[in-house]
Amino acid sequence: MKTIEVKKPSGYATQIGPAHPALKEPVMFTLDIEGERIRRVDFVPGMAHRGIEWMGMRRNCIQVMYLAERICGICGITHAISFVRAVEQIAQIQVPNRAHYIRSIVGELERIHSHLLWAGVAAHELGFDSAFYLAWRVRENVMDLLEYLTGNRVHYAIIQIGGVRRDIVPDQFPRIEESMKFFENAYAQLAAVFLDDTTVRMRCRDCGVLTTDEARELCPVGPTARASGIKKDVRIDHPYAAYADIEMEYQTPDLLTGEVRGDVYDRIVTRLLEVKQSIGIVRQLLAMLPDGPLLAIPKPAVLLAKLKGAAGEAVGRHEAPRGEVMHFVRLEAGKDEPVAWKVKASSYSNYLSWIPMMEGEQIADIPIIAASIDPCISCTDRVALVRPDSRRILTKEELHRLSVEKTRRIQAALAKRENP
Amino acid sequence: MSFPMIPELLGRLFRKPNTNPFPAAQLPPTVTGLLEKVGKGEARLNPPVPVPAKLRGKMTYNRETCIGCKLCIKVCPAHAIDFIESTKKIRIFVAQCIQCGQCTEVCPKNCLALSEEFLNASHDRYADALVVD
Amino acid sequence: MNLLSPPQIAEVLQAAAGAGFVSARCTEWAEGVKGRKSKQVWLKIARESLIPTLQRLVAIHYPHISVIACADVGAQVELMYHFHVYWGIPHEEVLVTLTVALDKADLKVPTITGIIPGALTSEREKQEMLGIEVVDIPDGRRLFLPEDFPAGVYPWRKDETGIPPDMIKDLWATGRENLKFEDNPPPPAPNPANPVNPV
Amino acid sequence: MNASLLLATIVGTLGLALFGIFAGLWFTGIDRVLAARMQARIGPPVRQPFIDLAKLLIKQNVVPANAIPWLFNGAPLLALASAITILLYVPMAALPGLPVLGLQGDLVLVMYLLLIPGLAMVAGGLASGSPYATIGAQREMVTMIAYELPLAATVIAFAWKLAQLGALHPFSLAAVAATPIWTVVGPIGFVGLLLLLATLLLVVPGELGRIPFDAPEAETEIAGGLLVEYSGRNLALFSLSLAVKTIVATALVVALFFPWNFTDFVALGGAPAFAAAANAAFFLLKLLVVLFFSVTLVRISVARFRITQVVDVYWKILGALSLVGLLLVMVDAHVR
Repeated sequence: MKTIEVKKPSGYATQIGPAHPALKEPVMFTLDIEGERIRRVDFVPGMAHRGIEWMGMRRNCIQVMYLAERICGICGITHAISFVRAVEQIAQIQVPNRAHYIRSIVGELERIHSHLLWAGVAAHELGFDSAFYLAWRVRENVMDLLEYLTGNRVHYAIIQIGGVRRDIVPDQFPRIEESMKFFENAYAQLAAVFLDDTTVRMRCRDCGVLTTDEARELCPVGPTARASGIKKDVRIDHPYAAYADIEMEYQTPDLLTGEVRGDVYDRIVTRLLEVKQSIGIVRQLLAMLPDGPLLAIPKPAVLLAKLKGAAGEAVGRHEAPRGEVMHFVRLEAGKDEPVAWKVKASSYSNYLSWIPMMEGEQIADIPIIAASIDPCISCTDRVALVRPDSRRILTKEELHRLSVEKTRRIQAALAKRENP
Repeated sequence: MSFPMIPELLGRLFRKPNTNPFPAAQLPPTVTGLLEKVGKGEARLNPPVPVPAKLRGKMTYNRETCIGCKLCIKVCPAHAIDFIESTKKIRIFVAQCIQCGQCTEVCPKNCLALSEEFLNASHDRYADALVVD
Repeated sequence: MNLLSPPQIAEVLQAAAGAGFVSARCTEWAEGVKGRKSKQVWLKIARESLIPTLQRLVAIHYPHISVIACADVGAQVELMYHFHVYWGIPHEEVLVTLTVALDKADLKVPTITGIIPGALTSEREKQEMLGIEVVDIPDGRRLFLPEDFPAGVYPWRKDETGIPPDMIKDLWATGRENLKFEDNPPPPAPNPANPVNPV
Repeated sequence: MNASLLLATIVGTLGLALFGIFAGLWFTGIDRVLAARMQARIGPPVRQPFIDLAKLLIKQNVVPANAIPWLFNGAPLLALASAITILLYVPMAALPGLPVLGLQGDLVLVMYLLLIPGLAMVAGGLASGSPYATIGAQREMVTMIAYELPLAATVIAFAWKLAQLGALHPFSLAAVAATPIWTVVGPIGFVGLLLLLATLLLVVPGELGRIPFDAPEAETEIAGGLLVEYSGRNLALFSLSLAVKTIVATALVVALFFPWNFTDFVALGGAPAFAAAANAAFFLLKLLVVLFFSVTLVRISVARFRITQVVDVYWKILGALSLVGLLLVMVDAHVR
C-alpha cells in the first residue's frame, strides 16, 4: 500500500461524519491531517446496519427475496437477482429464457439510473450543482420508464424465485426505444459536461489514485476496479441470465481516453461508458427477447412447498452498478428459512480501497474520493443492533414526553446561565 | 479551457422550469390555510405527475370473498397483515405494507389487489385511511 | 495461459491440501438461450491446510476474494472462503470455495491477508459476528457493530451466545397491540420472550 | 468639519447602510432566482433572503463552549460595519451628495477596506474553535492574499493612466468617475482594458466567496467552514455583510469600467429629481448586469476549486492576464 512518511510529527486529527453534508449515508472517517494534507485515514462503517441477514434467517425464501431487494435503495434488483439465483441453483429450478431476458433488461435499466444518480451526487460533491440538476433531470426519464414497466420507481418487485412476475409486452417496446434514443443524445451532453469541463478535470485528474496492483490486491469490484485497469465484470466472466448470450467488452477508461490512470476522472469515464454500453445491451436483449412462460412454478404455494424440500448450498452473483454482489445461501430440507445467508454487497469489497486513495490527498478531495467508489453503505451494513436498554419500547407519546422534558431542562440551564 | 455547461444554462433561461409544482409552486403561508381554501374552492392544487397504468399503490381488500386461509400472512415479508380470529378475516396495515403484491398472487380467491392510490402519507401510522379491513 | 478444468483444479488443490483434505465436488449451472455453463469447485479442508491450498490457488491465477461466508451448524462453525479464478477471461470464471469447519471449543483460523489484503473486511466481520479469532489479523477492531455492543454476544451464532430474546424489538408490532377496533381484540404478543408493551 | 457637513455625513451613512442592506438582499434574491431558472428549477421567491433573515433573527444565537465569546460575537458586527463603510467611498451614479466621503478616500483605501470583512470572518472562524472553522479561516486568508495581486494590478493600471493624463490625484475615485477610461485609450489600450475587465469580473467571486472560489465555506467539504458554528443573530449579521459586499464589489466594477450615466445618453429636460431617479435606476441595472456575469453565471457553470487551485488561478492565470493588460495600457499611451 502507498504509505506516506512524514517528517514533522505536527498536524491534528479531525473527523468527517457520521453526519456530514458530503456523506449521503452514515460512515465515519477519522483523519490525521497536517494543514490540508491527509496523512492517515481510518473509517468506521456500521451506523446503518439493519440486521437483514439475521432477519432473513427467520423468514421463508419468498419473504427473504423482498427483504433482499430492500437492502439497498438504489440497486434493489441486484440483491433480488443474486438471492434468487442462489435459491434456484439449490432447488434446481430451471428459469424460462424470457424471464432471464426480462431480468437482464431491468438490471441494465437500473444500472443507467444508478450511474446517473451517482454522477449527480459526484457533481454535488465537487460543488458543481448545475451538473447535479442536469444528471438527475436526465435520470427522471429512466425512472418513469421503470415505473411504466414494473409499477414502481425503485423497488420493482418483478423478480420471483423461478422467473419474473411481470411481462414486457411488445406494445411497450416503442416506449422503451424512445427512452433509449433520449439517452443516446443525453449521453453526449453528459459526457461533455462531466469529461470535457475544465474545472471537473482540474478537480478529478490524478486525484484519489488507485494503482493497478493496489487494485488487484485489495480486490475492489465494478467500476472502481475497471477504472484502475482490472478487467473484472461478472456479466462477462460469469455466464448467467441473458448476459451469456451476447458479446460484451470490459469498460475500462482506455476505450475513451486511451490511457488508464485509476483516478477519480477515470471512474467517471468508466461509469459513463457503462451507461452507453447498457443502452446497447437493452436494445440487443429487446431484439432477441424469446417468447415463453414467465415462471417455472406459477403458484407461490407450490413454490413454497418445493423450497421446503430443497437442501444444499449455492452462490448467486450479479454485476450491480457498483460491482459484484454475491449471496451465499444454504437451505436444509424441512426448514422454510435459509440456514445460512451471507450478503456481500459491492461496497463491501470497495471499502478498503478508500485508504490508498485518500492518503496524501487534500481535505477538499475527501468528499469526491469517498463518493468516487459510489459507496452504498446501506448495502454493506445489514445487522441492526438496538441499544439493549432494559426498558420496553418507547411509544410515540413517551418519546414526545422525553423530548419535551429535555427541552425544559435545556431552557432551565440556559436561564440559570443567563442570570446566575 | 472549455465550459460546456454555459450554453445549456443560458438556453434554459428562456424555457419553462422542469419542476412539476405539485401541490403548489411556492410554499403557502400556512398549509392548513391553503387546504381550507382548496376545500372552499377558492384555490386549486396543481395535479401530481401522471401515473402509469399498473402502478403498485395502496391495497384493496374484498372482505366477502375472503375465506381466511392465511396464505397471504405466510408470504407477507413485512408482517403487514393481521388475522382477526373472531371473524376469520384479515386486516392490512398500509403503513407496514411494502406494496410487493405477493399476497395478491398467492390469494386463492383474488380478494386482494393493489390500487393506484399513492398519496398515503399521514402522521398517524394507524389512521383510518391506513388500515384496510 | 492454459485454463484448468474444474476437476483438474480440484485435483491440484487436493494435492496441495495434503492431509487436511476432506472432500471436493464440482458443480455447473447453465442459464440463457445458449446454455453456457458457469463452473464451481467446492472443497472441504482442515484449518491447517488453508494457507498452502490458497498459495497453490494463487499459483494457478491470482484469485479475487468475494467474501468469507459462514454458518453455525450446531457443534461446529463453518467458514466458506469464496474465491474466483480466471476472471478477466470472458465466460471462463471458476468459483473456488474452501470450506473450513472449526469446532466451537477452538475457534481459531490463520489470517489470509498476507496473501490477499482484500480479505481484511471479511475477517474482521467474522471475528465480531461469530466470535472467531483470526490469528495475527493486522486490524482486529470491530467493524460493523458499535463499540459498546455487549462482549460475548455473537449475532450470527444460533446457540446461547446468539442474540438474546430481550434484544429483539419487533418494530412492526409497535403500537399495534393497544389498538382498539370494535370487532377485533388485540393480537397475541408475537414473541412471548419479549412481551410487547405489556400495558 | 462644521455641523451641517457632520449631519449630512451621518444621514448619508444611514441612508447608504439601508440602501446597501436592502439592495444587497434584493440582488441576492434575484441571483438565486436567475440561477434556479438556468438550472431548470422554479427556485425560491425573490424575497427569500428577507424571509431567511427574519427566520435567523428569531432563532437562538448559540455560542459554542470552547469559543472566545467577545470575538465570536464581535466579528459579525465588524464585518457588517466595514462592508458599509466601503459604500461611503464608492461613487454611485453621480447622485448629489454621493459618495458621502468621496473627497477623503481613494482606490487604495477601498482596496484595504475590502479586506476587513474577510478578516472579520477569519477572526470569527478562529474564535469559534471548531476544526472545520479553523480550516475555513486558513482558506479565507489564503483566498484574500490570492486575489490581491490581480486587483492591485487593475487599480494600478487605472492610476497610471490617469497620472499619465496629468490628473492631480490619480487614485481618487472622483478622477476615475470624471474620465471614463474607455474614451482615453487607443485600440491596444482597449484590448488591455478588456483583459483588466475580465480579471476584475473574476476577482468579484473571490471577494464574495462564491463558487468556484468558495473554499472557505465549502459546504460539502467542511460543512460551511467559517460559518459552521454561527447561528441566529450572528449568522444574520454575516449574511447581511455578504449582501452589502455584493453591492460593494459590483459597484466597484461599475465605478471603474462603466461610469457613464443615463443622462449622458438621453437629455432629460424634466426636474432634476426625475433625472436623478433615472440615473439611479440605470446604476442599479448596471449593477445587476455585472452581478449576472461575474457571480450568477460563474457560480453555476463551474465546480469548486481546491484552495491550491484558487491560488494558482489568481496568481498565475489572472495575475499574468492583469499584468499583460497593464503593459498594453502603458504601450498604448506611448504609441498614441
